[in-house]
Amino acid sequence: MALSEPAAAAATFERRVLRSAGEHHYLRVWLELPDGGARPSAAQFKQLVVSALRELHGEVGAALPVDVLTYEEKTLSAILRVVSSGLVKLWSALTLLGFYQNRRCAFRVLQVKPCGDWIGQQ
Amino acid sequence: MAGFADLNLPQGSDKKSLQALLETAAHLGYSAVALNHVIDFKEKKQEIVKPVSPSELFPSLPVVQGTSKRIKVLTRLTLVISDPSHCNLLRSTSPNIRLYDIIAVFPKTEKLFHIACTTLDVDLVCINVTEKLPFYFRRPPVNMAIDRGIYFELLYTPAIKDSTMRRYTISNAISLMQICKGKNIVISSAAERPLELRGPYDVANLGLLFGLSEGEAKAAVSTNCRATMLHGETRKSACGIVYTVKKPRKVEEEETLPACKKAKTQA
Amino acid sequence: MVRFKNRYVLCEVVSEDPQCRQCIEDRAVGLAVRDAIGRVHGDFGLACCSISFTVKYLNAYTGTVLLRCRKDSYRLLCSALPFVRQLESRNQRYPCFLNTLHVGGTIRTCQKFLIEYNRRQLLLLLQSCTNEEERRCVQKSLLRCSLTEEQCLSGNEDDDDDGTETD
Amino acid sequence: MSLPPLQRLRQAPRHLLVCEKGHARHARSRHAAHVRDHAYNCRVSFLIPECGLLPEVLKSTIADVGEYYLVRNLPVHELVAHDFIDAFVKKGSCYALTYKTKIDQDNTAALLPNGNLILSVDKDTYEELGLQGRPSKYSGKKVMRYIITIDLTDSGFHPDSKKHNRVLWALKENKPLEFDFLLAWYHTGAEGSTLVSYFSKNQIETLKPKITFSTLRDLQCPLLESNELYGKPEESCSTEELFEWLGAVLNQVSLDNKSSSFLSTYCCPQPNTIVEKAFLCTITGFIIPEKIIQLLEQLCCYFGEPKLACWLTLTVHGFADSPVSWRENEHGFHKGGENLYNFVIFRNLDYWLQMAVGTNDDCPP
Repeated sequence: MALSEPAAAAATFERRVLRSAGEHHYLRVWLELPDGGARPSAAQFKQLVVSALRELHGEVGAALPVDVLTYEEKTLSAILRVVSSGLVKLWSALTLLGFYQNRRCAFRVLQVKPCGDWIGQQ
Repeated sequence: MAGFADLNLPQGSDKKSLQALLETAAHLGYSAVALNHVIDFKEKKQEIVKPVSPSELFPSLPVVQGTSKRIKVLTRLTLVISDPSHCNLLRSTSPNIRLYDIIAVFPKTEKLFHIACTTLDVDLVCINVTEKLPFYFRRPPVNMAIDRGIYFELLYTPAIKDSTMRRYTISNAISLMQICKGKNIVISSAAERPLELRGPYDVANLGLLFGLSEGEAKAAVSTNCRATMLHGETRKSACGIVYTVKKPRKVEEEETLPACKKAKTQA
Repeated sequence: MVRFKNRYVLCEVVSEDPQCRQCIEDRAVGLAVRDAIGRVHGDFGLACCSISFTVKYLNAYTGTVLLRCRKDSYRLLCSALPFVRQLESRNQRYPCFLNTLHVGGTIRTCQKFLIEYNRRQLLLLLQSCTNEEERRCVQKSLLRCSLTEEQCLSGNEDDDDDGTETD
Repeated sequence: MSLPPLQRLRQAPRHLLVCEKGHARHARSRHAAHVRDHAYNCRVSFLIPECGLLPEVLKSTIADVGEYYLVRNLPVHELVAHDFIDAFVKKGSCYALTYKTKIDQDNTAALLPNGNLILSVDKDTYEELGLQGRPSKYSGKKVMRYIITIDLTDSGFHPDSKKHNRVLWALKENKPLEFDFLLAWYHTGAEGSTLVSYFSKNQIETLKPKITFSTLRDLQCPLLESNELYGKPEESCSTEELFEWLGAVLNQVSLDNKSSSFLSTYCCPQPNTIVEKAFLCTITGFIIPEKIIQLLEQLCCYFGEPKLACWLTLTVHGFADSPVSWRENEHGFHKGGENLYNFVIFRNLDYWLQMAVGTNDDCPP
């Protein structure tokens, strides 16, 4: 590769501004369960998220594309990805979820970011 | 903006569970909570007791997460009124009532809702979220309440517990929003267990479901709570009342003085 | 005075089973629609739609139903209507579906539309008539089908012109 | 703003992403200025594909990121004292930011290297303080937050001046404000007194940035073309795709899911190649822009020798609760408080710069 040909390549400065461009939003969540009892597996966790959506927003909500990007069974923490137009729906569904297998539970949303890269700071 | 607050933690009798609630609230980032003592006049004769002193109950308060401050604990009295005679208690200057930081009423009928909004000296009006609204909200009393700096309280815990109550919560909230246009709303929990509490940003997001805008929803867990506390303080310490009256009186004097002079010269 | 904008959704019950007509009554239709909203849009959708939701008018004979809801939530209602699968009353179930005919801001526009719609239906019927007796009968009804008579919805007193409700 | 509730449900919080393309050696390139203007940085991470071992130069640059200090219960008036201004603010770049304060709830203060002290205070404090400020842009119709800017290096701000005395009186007697501060000082030239000795009577702690290294094996990397910010189908990926991929890598998200998979359908943007190993380094702490510029410079020099990698990235996160993002642009916290930028440096020293801010923010410069 030629390394000393900057002048030609440098000429094109370009700038673009994107407003709310990201297609997805990312949530870092943590499921709080009372001590003891079964912990959901990754599939059960996703099932729980989808059922929360179905309860509050019906089949339309359950059809929202939600990805469980990471899930750690030990700590019950996960990173979810959802299309931006479904963020409020997903978030509210998680907030209003009160039970997992007839036991009380609570979703704690730790971070909400418009891009995956932004999650996990501080 | 002010810190986040949850103005409704049921006081209950169990100190240990209350401690757990406080710790969870602090952990979730609430910087102030109010312990709620509910008096329902339907159930026999109930005395208004002195509020518990938070400092006695909890020698050391938990630290709010992400800050170095301790959580602030207030006392609150909620009167469930189902008959106009119950209001008399509020009008009479009961010494114990004055001791509470926040006073709320839960009117059961339209007439009582009207009274609560227009004449009662309270800080909060609770909105029924567990059953179908027994009456329609009307604009005059709601506007009057907004002018008087009274806030409307919506609870979210019933919506977590049960699907039917969730529907009533949302539909009653939206009905209210159509009248009050998102102004003067406070969202609080009434959580009996730590797992029923939700974080302030989650609750603010829930506000969108209730028909609030993003700014209004965030205000419902922060600035509006602060305003309620200040309203309570003003009521408690009477000096606030002098303060608010001060300005209009000045204007009045300026206007009336020349009129008096005129009258004198004419006579 | 506060005005709340409403939307009126006119639809017809389509069923293969002629017995289904027995089921077309306020309660059964209301329940079926609520059930569909609950399935499609969940508790939130149901909560939104239930504000001022009623079955405003119903004609069991022609299978026409007029539903009312708040303007804000009519999209939720309309999108759930195709998911009504059956009507149920007195322990009888009949499979059927709802065909949305018209969405209007006032009862009057729905009424106008319904009369026009019925006229067209009668014309179709006229073409398929086989004997003279039938033909005369349909023609007679066709002539009666005009807005002045307001056959279909007369007697519906809260027929507010601007489709609003006063408070 | 009076949207029906149903439409509100579909709206996600606003955010802005600015993408720039330029050349690192171009005379008028503003990339270093952008780094310099972003004063408060809490995390810096860089990713070099096709790199197993870090060159010594880079290692020493990382080691040199420098210490920062945490002073507990520091009254704000100490920052406007002339001893402090003469010893630190006027000699070099002094950075200070309140620690563990929430920009959307509490009072917050920040000292910028240009000598501007910024106080972001709520309505009550503002009224008690008696200093002139302006309402915050993002506090709605009822103003609940005010921003006060004091220029410490202003010629009119000498000791005994009316202005100085007023500020001192307000912060010392009228409404004493006290915070835990993160401090850092960058100076060239003669050694003067140090922050540690200056604040020895206060509780001062010296903190070191936390540095972690990791080597990622068999990583799917998107193909990038320095001229194509938007990407070209089948040929290269766009900036947004890269941004998303980077997030996935930093969070150890699996990249090879199938579109039919139940758990997650995320996969690496197309086209991509598998890189045998990639080097990831993350530095967390209170990192001053001068050090980031040094690091950026060294990363550019990385391509001085022929390398397998076509590009590398440098991501810098700002403090979510800082009162400013770039320069003195107001920064707020709505739901995420994000303010960050990301460099992609190509082999020919072309760069992409992505600057992103969240809801309550001005557009990046």
